[in-house]
Amino acid sequence: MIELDVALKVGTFNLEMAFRNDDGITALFGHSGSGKSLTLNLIAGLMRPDRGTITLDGRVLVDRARGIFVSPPRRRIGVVFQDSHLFPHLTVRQNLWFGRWFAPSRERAINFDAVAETLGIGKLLPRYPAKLSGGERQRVAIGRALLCCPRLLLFDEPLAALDMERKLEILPLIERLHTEFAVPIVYVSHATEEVARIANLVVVLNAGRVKAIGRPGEVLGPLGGESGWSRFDRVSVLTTKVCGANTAYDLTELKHPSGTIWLAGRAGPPGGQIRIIVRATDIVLSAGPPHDLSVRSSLSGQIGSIEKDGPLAVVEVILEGEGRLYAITTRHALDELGLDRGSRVFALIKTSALDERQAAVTPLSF
Amino acid sequence: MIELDVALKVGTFNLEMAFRNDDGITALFGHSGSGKSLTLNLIAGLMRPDRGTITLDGRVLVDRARGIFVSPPRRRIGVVFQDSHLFPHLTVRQNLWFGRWFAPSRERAINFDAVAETLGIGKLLPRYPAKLSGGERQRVAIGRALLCCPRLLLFDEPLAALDMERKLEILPLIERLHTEFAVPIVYVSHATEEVARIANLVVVLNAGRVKAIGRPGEVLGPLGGESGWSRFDRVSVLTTKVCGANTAYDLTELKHPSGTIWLAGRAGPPGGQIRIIVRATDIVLSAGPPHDLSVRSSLSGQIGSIEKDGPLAVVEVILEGEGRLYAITTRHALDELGLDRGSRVFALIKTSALDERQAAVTPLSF
Amino acid sequence: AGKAETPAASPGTEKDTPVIVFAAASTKTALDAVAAAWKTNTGKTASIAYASSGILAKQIEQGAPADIFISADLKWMDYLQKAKLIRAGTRRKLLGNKLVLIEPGDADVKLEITKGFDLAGAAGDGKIAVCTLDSCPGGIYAKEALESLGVFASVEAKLALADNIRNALNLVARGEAKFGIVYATDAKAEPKVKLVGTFPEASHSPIIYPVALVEASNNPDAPFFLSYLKSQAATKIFTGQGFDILPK
Amino acid sequence: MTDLSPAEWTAIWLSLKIATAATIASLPFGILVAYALARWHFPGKMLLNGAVHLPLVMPPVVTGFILLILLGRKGVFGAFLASIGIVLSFRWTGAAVACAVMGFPLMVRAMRLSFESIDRRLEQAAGTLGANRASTFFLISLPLAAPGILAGAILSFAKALGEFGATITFVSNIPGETQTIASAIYSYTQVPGGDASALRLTVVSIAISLVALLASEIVQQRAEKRLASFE
Amino acid sequence: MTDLSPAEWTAIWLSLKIATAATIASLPFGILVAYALARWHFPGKMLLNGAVHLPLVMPPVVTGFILLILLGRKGVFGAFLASIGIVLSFRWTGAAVACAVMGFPLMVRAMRLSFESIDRRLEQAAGTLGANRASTFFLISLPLAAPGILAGAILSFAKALGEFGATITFVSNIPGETQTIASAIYSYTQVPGGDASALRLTVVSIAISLVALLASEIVQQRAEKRLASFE
Ligand SMILES: Nc1ncnc2c1ncn2[C@@H]1O[C@H](COP(=O)(O)OP(=O)(O)OP(=O)(O)O)[C@@H](O)[C@H]1O
Ligand SMILES: Nc1ncnc2c1ncn2[C@@H]1O[C@H](COP(=O)(O)OP(=O)(O)OP(=O)(O)O)[C@@H](O)[C@H]1O
Ligand SMILES: [Mg+2]
Ligand SMILES: [Mg+2]
Repeated sequence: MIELDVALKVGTFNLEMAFRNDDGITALFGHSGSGKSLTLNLIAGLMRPDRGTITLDGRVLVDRARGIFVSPPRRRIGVVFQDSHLFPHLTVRQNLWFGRWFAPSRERAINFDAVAETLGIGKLLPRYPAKLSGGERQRVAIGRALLCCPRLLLFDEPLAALDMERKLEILPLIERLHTEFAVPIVYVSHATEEVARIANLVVVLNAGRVKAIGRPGEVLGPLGGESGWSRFDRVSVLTTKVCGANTAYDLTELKHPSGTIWLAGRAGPPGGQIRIIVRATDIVLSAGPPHDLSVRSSLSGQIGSIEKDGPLAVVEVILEGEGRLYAITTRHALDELGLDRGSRVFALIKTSALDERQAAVTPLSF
Repeated sequence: MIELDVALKVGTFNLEMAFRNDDGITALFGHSGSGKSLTLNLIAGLMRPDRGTITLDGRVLVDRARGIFVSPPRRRIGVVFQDSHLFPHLTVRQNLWFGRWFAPSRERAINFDAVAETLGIGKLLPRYPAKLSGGERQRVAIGRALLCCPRLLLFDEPLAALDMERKLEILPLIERLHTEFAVPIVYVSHATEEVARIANLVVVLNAGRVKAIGRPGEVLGPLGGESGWSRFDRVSVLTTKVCGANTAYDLTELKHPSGTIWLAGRAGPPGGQIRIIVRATDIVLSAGPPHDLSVRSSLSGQIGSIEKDGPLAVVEVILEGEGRLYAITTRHALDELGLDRGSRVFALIKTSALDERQAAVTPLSF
Repeated sequence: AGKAETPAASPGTEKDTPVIVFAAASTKTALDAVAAAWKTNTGKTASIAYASSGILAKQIEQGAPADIFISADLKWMDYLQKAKLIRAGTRRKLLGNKLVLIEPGDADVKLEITKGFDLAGAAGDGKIAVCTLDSCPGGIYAKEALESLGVFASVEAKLALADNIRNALNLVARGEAKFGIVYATDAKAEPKVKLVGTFPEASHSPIIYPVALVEASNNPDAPFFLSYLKSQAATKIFTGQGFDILPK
Repeated sequence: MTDLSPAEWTAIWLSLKIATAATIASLPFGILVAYALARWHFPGKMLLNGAVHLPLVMPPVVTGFILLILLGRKGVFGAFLASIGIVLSFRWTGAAVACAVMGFPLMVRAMRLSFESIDRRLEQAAGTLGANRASTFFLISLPLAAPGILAGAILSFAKALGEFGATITFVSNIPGETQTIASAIYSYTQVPGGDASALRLTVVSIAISLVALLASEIVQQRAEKRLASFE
Repeated sequence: MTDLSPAEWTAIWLSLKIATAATIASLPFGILVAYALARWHFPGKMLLNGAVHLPLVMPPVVTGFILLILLGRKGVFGAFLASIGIVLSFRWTGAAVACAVMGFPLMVRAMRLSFESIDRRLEQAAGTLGANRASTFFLISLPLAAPGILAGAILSFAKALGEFGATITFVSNIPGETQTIASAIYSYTQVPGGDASALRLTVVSIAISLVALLASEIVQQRAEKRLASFE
């Protein structure tokens, strides 16, 4: 459980932040210069808020009114900084071991080799940070934060310098931290997909203020209309149940009250819940059930609202049963298909456009 | 014109690079640790190759055999480093002016205010770098490199710490540098879409070797099969002609011999060439012409090759007339639709999935 | 290695505890030779610490483990005697010296040192090197001499003050200064200077190096070394260096 | 402090003049040598490094004596300097030279440390922006080494205030010309009862150096604030 | 060099012992004070800073004299120290104290510069990884300040080799006990004809310091290679 409500003024910049997440991963999302890193600094104890409180798992870390301020080492909060901040005089191995050394031995739950393996830094262990590439440094920094087995993890754009492939390998590791060891996480990112995949709370910052807060599906879908966000940032989050598989074609069948979604590969045992992220620009709307198409998955629903945006329109599809999807199409298509508020539609979703590795097996409170 | 053919050994890492680009933007693409930054260091003159030559616009910068090595300041090559390397004792304004001061005044073609405006750093001018956010620092670094009006620009993942929206604002600026001032550019990135948008030559690095080289369409489409690349990295590049517009719906009609593509907004005058980037996962295949769908654009062609990859398959569509598209679907869909090599298919492309800002008005040799 | 650990300050009851002599730096050449002779004669060691008389006196005041003090002037001996830090009974004049005017070896100025002699004129725009006028003994004697000869006012502006006689000598030897006023012993030892003349003994208070046993000394060899300083051998060494041996 | 004699005031004034001149005059050499030691590789680098440290290792008297031999009126270089009108011996300029030499190792070490701690990549970045070696040095390296340059200057200045061994040996002790506070203090310590006067002058020279120190700390703290991301 | 007298060998050996002891003994204090000045804010910081610089500003004789008064057998602290068995005056240990004091400002300045140039964010990162202040200091700050600590130690060592003003005043110039190379050289320079011997000893002390310098440069270059991204 992390809860904070703080205010800070640096230079001419005013930060006012408040959120509370009882369990899970909080995503801090916002433009460059919106105050994300400052927020992490406050949580880590590297800066003192001008007023306010920060509480972690019931322990008050900061309370300006009561004059409480727990020092960083006693907070045991692991941080992956925006620039890696590796210790230049220590080898990669020593950097990784640095935090571990100070962790009480019964809390050293995370396996060194497993982390080194996943991050692909096994070969770098005897090297010094100055001789690493940018992405290698960042991976070592992630490893260092993980291995100190912290009570809370702060990630400041840890994956920015990494290719998609690496990202998709590292994200599950970060998530496992949460699911296996119940380590809460605050994660800063610019990439909506990254955020939607792992977070159970999204806090959108704008110029130092909380602009939106809620579950990924609630916050990231309606996001696009605001100035400064691209339509490619809009995603919907759907919670589905594994109900079967097509072994011949290696597909998993996910059930949603409004239809079926096919996911590539095998994703968890039947009955398990799976959370799926669908980009608004990936959805094709159809007035009737699809045929002759390579699209395998379709969900039926009713158009809720239509929000026009130049040549395009954001269509909210209220799915049968529960949940909603946001789809973006041209206004032209809407008119041609005669779609309007209240119309029945099918939302077609390409299996290949769904990243099965981004589909989280979710024990979360969705 | 940039041409290089060099070899370098640092530690246990061997780099062997050779490419030549007569005109335009070269994208260096590769995993973390593949040698991209080292290559830029060689071009900038910050490292000396063990052997080989580097030539820029006919001027030999390095020739180990002949003992030629032009020092960095005499190369006039602007670099945006992976970490920003701003001068901490200078204000943002002074940092920006630093390079400009040394540029011969008749070469000071790039406008200060325009750059500051586009990069959104106008307000930061009197500040010192230590007091900037990560993304702000990176934008200042980009500005600094641009404003020194170099003869060649090297970008090492300049947009990694920026949100998509900012990226899409900065990319055109980078491109304008090339088109307006004929500054060649070498651009390092992890993001295929970024690369495909601006480059006319893509060099894919793997463990210090050139693994693929060619135009974006040729290189990035076939990429997915290789280990380590995600299917989301696959894109196709299509060259089309503006042939009309639908003013009522604010759409541009792009003609390709195999069909019509609708792009959101207005993109250049009729007759102009437009380059379009289509992600392989964004294409829906249809056995017949589409109907009842929100998809407005369809291109017809014949299936060239099918490359199976687990539950999915990469389908090469040889378009009527010229060009090819890569589409990814499930094997299941292919079998159900009875699609095989030689089958006629329609490739459906959602207008909203095409980023009109990534569509380059291209005077390039495509 | 162990030698350096010798407990010089511990009670000097053991036979081979060296006698510690605190001596004015200008006596080094002569005293080193005397100590060496004593060692050959008796097999005993005299350990001699050279520094300026003032520093040595203050160190004795602070409990330095010295057995014998040889001062370059009477003042510092008086200072210690007043503080009852030396055995007054053992005090005596050890050596005498003369004050001389010198010039660089390649110069050839003839001057007779008499009342009102034209030292200033002879110096021209050159300097006259002397020891610091009110702190260094040599300087004090020089000032007295120049004053009693009535030329001090005319040469004061031309004086270059060194922190010790040796430095003044150096300035002349290197040709930096046109003249120098130093002890006869120094002039004799430095081949690169030439004697111009000796100051009349009456022109300054007598130059005397007094010696005494330090009150706190309990080294049984100390009195022997003190008396050895008067021995024939020692006298020969001292006179060889140009010192005067003073009666009592 | 009002009971300082005119001669003492002269010594104080002279000390200030000499210390300031010594510091300012040795600054460019100190910076050059420090930078060379920090960044360049050249044959004889160790020798230069050793030579710079000499005045620290040798007793001041020896240093003064060597200066006398080299720069004295009849010295190897001194004769040449005299022929072009530069006379150092028995002049305050000579005292400044002695102080500069004695302070040089301290100055160079501090500056060198600062040059060494500069991130080379910043200098490289300046190079790619078109700054040649000289410009990079003056616009990037020098300002970034400011803490060390300031520290070096202060050390040299303080040393100059306290120096008398080499000075008195080289240029002697001429009131009004080369008699500094330090040599005046030394003289006082050599006469019985001179302690009080010595103490008085010592306090004066401490006060001067404290003022210099304070000024340098303020300058430095201001520069630091800019470079700090938060305090 | 084979014609050095046994007394001179003793002086050399003693100088080495004293310089080494002075450097090693002052190291922890130097590090502590340097770190405090570089990183902490506390009342009296300027005073401490001034006090550290005193031995530089005051003529060595005065420093030595103050030491004599404070730490001498009859001195304020000296009497106390003597009562617990620590006698400094006129012992080699006292000479080491004098050298340590004289080298202290140089040592502290160099170290302070290095501590100041450490990126604070690295210390903060160590904090977030669970290292408390002490661990952060020993594992991060201290190793990163190594260049300055080395430079400080070398300066102190070199100074100790050359120091005689304070030493001779505090512990006198007793052969075999407190006569170092520097004070032996001083003795030789006080009499005509001593130049050759003085020169010989000067060469010895220069040689010693060059060896120390060389060693320190090698150590430093090795450390630097690790930290450099490319040479
Ligand atoms: N020490 C400081 N003094 C003054 N302003 C500061 C300071 N540190 C940060 N700022 C400003 O506060 C704002 C928020 O900074 P912060 O680093 O939190 O941004 P961010 O959201 O992390 O951005 P980015 O994505 O670019 O890293 C920025 O506009 C920045 O310029
Ligand atoms: N100075 C060096 N000594 C030894 N190895 C080095 C050195 N610099 C880089 N390397 C290694 O060379 C390889 C290529 O480095 P480079 O910085 O070019 O990678 P990159 O392609 O830019 O990767 P990234 O995307 O992570 O920045 C890496 O494996 C790195 O560890
Ligand atoms: Mg940030
Ligand atoms: Mg790189």
